[in-house]
Amino acid sequence: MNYYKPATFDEAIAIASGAEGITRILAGGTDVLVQMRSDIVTPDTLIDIKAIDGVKDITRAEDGGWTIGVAVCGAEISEHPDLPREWPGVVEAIGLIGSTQVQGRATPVGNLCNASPAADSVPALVAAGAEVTVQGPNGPRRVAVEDIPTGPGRTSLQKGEIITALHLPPRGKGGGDAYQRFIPRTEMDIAVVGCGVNLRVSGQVITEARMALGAVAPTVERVRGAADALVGTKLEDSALDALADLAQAACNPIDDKRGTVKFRTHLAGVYARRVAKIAYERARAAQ
Amino acid sequence: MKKIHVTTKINGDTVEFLCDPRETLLDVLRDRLGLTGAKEGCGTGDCGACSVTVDGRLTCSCLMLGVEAEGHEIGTVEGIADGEELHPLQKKFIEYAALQCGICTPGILVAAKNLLERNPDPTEEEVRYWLAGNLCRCTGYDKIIRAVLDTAAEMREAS
Amino acid sequence: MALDEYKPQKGGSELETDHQFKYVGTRPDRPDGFDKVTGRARFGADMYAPGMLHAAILRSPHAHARIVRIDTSKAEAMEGVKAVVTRADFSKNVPFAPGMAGEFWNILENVMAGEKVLYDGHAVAAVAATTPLIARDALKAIEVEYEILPHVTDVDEAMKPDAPVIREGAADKSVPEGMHPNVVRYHESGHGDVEAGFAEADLVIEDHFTTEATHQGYIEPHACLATLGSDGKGELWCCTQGHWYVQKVCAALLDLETANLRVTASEIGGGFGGKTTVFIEPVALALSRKANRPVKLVMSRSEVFRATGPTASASMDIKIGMKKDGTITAAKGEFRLQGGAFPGAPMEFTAMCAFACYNLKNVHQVGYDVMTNRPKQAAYRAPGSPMAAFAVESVIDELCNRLGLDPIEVRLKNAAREGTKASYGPTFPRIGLVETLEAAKAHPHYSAPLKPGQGRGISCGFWFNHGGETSVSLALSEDGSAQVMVGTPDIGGSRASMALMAAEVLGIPFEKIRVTIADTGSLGYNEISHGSRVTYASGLATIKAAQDAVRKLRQRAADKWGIDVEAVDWVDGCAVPSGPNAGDFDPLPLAEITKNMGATGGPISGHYEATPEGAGVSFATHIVDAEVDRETGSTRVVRYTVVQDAGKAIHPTYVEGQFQGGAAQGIGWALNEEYIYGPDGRLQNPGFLDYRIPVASDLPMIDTVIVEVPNPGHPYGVRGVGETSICPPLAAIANAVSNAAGVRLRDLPMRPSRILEELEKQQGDA
Amino acid sequence: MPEVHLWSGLRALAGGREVVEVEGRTVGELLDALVAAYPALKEPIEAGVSVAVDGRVIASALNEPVRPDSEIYLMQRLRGG
Repeated sequence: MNYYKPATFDEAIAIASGAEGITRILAGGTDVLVQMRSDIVTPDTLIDIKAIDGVKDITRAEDGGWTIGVAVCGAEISEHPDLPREWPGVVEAIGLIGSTQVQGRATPVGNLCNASPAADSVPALVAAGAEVTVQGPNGPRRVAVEDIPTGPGRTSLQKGEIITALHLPPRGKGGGDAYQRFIPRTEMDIAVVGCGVNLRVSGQVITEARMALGAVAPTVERVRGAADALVGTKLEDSALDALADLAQAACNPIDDKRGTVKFRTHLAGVYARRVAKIAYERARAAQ
Repeated sequence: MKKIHVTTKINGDTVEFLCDPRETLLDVLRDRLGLTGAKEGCGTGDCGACSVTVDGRLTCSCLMLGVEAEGHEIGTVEGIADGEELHPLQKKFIEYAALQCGICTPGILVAAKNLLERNPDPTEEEVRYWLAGNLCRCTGYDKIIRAVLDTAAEMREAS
Repeated sequence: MALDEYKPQKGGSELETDHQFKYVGTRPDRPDGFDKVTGRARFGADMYAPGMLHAAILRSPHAHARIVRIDTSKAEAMEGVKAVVTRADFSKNVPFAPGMAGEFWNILENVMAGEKVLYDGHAVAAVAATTPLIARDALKAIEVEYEILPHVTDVDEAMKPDAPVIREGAADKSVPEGMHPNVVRYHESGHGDVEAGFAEADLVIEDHFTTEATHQGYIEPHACLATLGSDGKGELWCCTQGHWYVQKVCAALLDLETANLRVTASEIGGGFGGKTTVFIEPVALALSRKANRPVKLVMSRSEVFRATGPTASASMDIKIGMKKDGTITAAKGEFRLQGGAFPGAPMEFTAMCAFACYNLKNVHQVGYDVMTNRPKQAAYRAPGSPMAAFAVESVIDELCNRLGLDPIEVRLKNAAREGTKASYGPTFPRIGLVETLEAAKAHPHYSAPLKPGQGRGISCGFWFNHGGETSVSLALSEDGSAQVMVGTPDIGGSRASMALMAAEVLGIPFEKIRVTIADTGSLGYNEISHGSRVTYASGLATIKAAQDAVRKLRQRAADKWGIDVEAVDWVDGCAVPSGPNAGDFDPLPLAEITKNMGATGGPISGHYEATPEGAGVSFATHIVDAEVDRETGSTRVVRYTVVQDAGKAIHPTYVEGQFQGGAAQGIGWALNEEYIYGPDGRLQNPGFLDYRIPVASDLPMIDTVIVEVPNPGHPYGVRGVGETSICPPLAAIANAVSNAAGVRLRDLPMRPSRILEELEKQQGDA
Repeated sequence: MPEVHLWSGLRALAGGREVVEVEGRTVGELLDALVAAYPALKEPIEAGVSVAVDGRVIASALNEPVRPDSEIYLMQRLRGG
């Protein structure tokens, strides 16, 4: 294994473009090192991007949104003075990844690139409408978070491409988001089902809605009908019923050691209701 | 495989070592530097027995490569006591019998100390969630949580 | 209750009935506390030797396969590789025998596969190399050709006629004719006429229960450092519950003279029964002999799960009859346990413990030890008892519910007492079950109101406890301090109890006593730290060794005073004349005698070697409140109280710790822990991520009540405390969850999906 | 003569008897006498038995005394955790 610690993204891209065999980007390393230790993946090329300028920064974007550096760890996001207030669901979701120790290392972009369908931060980021900047030999492009994972452990990133920043849209007035997951214990588990909901309200009426589910399909699943079910409602029981039905219909899970198809599908409905209620209360409070 | 030279600070002392890039910080601490206080319970970040601080932030040393330590400050259980004077947490852990076999104790002490530095007055729930990544199989956590809460109270009184 | 109510039992040790304890029962800091909070305590993997090699083991990816060919030549040719071993490098003189009689052969077969691999993770070869990374790379260069065989991992499936046979001829003579060859041992016991008893009952409940295999989950993986020469002499450092046992087994498996292998027990990072046998130690020794270098071998966590000794899993049928007044008229149980690909599942203890809490006229229990393609089970805290309690106490709870009876009153009504003929045969001496039930009934927890969605469960539990071969030496220093050498590794603070008992006898402060865990070259044989025997047996031996030293101290005083030794008493650390007739001498403190001991007859030590046989059985009653989320099936234990008879708590804080630890492990077993095998027979969750032991945020504080009904077989009344604490939790939690959910949970773990399924069934029925 | 109670699994090896009378003043003598009377018991006894004498479980000490009126039960040898 060759270890590189480039000073710029251009340098990192050049190394990744020219590398043979398996290449991994090292930021928090909480997935890469586990895979190495368990003999699942031993990269031929490991590119540590933490020496690149700006990767540890959280900055307010011109549009009022946020740009989060790719080496910013979960704990740094949770401790930020403004971000948790504006995007509580996203920050909670990131904060649920692993233990306190893992929070000191793990990054949301790493969580995204690991491409686990159960990644905690991803449903919340998808619901929030987050994007990433992907930079490669052909220059940078902005990509919606939901378009990065293509299957368990697989992403749409091409050879030589690296994610260089994570972008959250401006929160704006009347917006609220939430994320919850189901796990058997209270901590340290992989989500059996995760659910992120992001709403905007005007008065009591929902005007915008996005929902995404984790661990119910090969990739985190954006439930596109959520807006139809919720916009124009005051989150009455009928709206919650419709949302829960949509969530369950969106499920295409597998039976595995962490949960059965039936159990995951059932939970998707339960969590759609629970999380939507929290997001709704937050949105109403944010007017 | 060519080894890489790394300079870092451990418990306040500058340390240099050579390591294979595949070696974790835990491997380096234990096998190259003789700091065996951090334990490997799982190697996958699930048990917390290898907990250290990196620039003051709590981390599993099994989830970090040795080469990543370059230029950073590492804190281990060996650096918790002040010379011959035990840290209040260490004293309380003995007093409360907050350990039985003691294998998880170094990691839990590093984690608990880091908590109290950030939050001198944690609730029981905050302590339990902060330490959720530190598995203990012997105690059922009861005496550990009590020891941490009582240390916090005592340190608040003292300051 | 005062100690003097209890008279010595026939043939037992005498209780020191008029003893006013000065040190025993206090809570000093443990002697090894400083080492353990500073990181300087040395555990299994913390030892290094000059010229040391690192080893790694190649393991089978198949559940059951014939080894057609192993080619190690490519690995041997790699730079840095110094030795490769396979089964050919171990003894050919360990005989096979059916049942438990072939235990050494079974261990050898488990340590390194012979003709077949018998489970996912079974060792097939091992490498020693100059670095851990080279050793791991070398494993990938070993070629093994397997002929895959059909496998079975479920206990009930393994008993079916068409189940694949794990090993022909493994059954001993206890097994009735016509059973599948995978049934290797059989147990049957009981008394009375159960069918007549059932006929007398107002309500009979018969039900089926299962528990999955769990792992002890000690945080320290097995680790050792071995040095062995072709001269047959060796040194071994390892984390173990019993280093004399390791010495004996390794010597047999490698054709060594036992005394030529010195074994030192490291500090041990948890065992709970899982470190009562050997897995990697003979492999490291074989590699060391071949490479002629010290070899360090440390298991990874996934190796610990795949290839050490989890518990047996169980399939159980229970039938109990009860009268309207709560009297149990008859009880019957059938217990089928799989313990992996070897005989040894503790089904006889499951059977014997099942109904041990109750005074039954009619009782019958049957056990089957069944082999499957899983790792060889090892002891786990009261092996066999927790699953029995789960099944039996669930049925009793259901009987109480349906008859509208209070669960503690029913248990009190039927409780075993002194003079009860135990369900497993003999008559109970003085026991403390009733006292734990009374204390539970009186505890505020039992009468505290429950919130909506919560349920309360109670359960009793029983374990035998054990004595075993024990040697202790105690040496006095010139300054009046004392060293105690015991041979039972300190897993949970036992040095503190030993020092307290020695202090009590010698009459010197706790701080003047240093307790060392002696290596096999420094002390006589000691059985493993198991069976909750350490505070009982090593404690008894420590007391006796200290008394031996005191006798010698009294002799020196007698010599000095020119009187008979019988006229010298030992009071509060001083020799004193036993009465006015003995003479008028000032008390002679211990340190005054030891100061000149070299000139008054030589060094003063005390010794004791014996197999103390007075271990007292113990009982516990647990109270649990649990809360169930009916939408998700998620359970939370919200309140927990342990009441247990300790006999006598030497260091009460560590007794509480044993109670709490057993309860916490029981919570894991009941709710989330399980071995999950896929259809391919491979273990799917060999890590702490998916083998879910309780984390700090999962648990409430765990209240403890120490009941003290002294054991007449120990001078201070000690019963073992380590194991009984895991017997009631499975049932107590299952009862709490069942009462909260309104459905009976019969299968462990009670994972959320399972609870949800039961709730759905209930809704379907309604 | 002391009466020795066998667990049911052993009875087939002792001619179907549940209780066997054998001569012996210690646990060891009893076990020897049992094997002499019923050679099929040799294997399970060697594999490890405990002997409950008047309610006390004797795991291994063959020199434990036994009285003619003692209550004797054979039990499988204890293995703890």
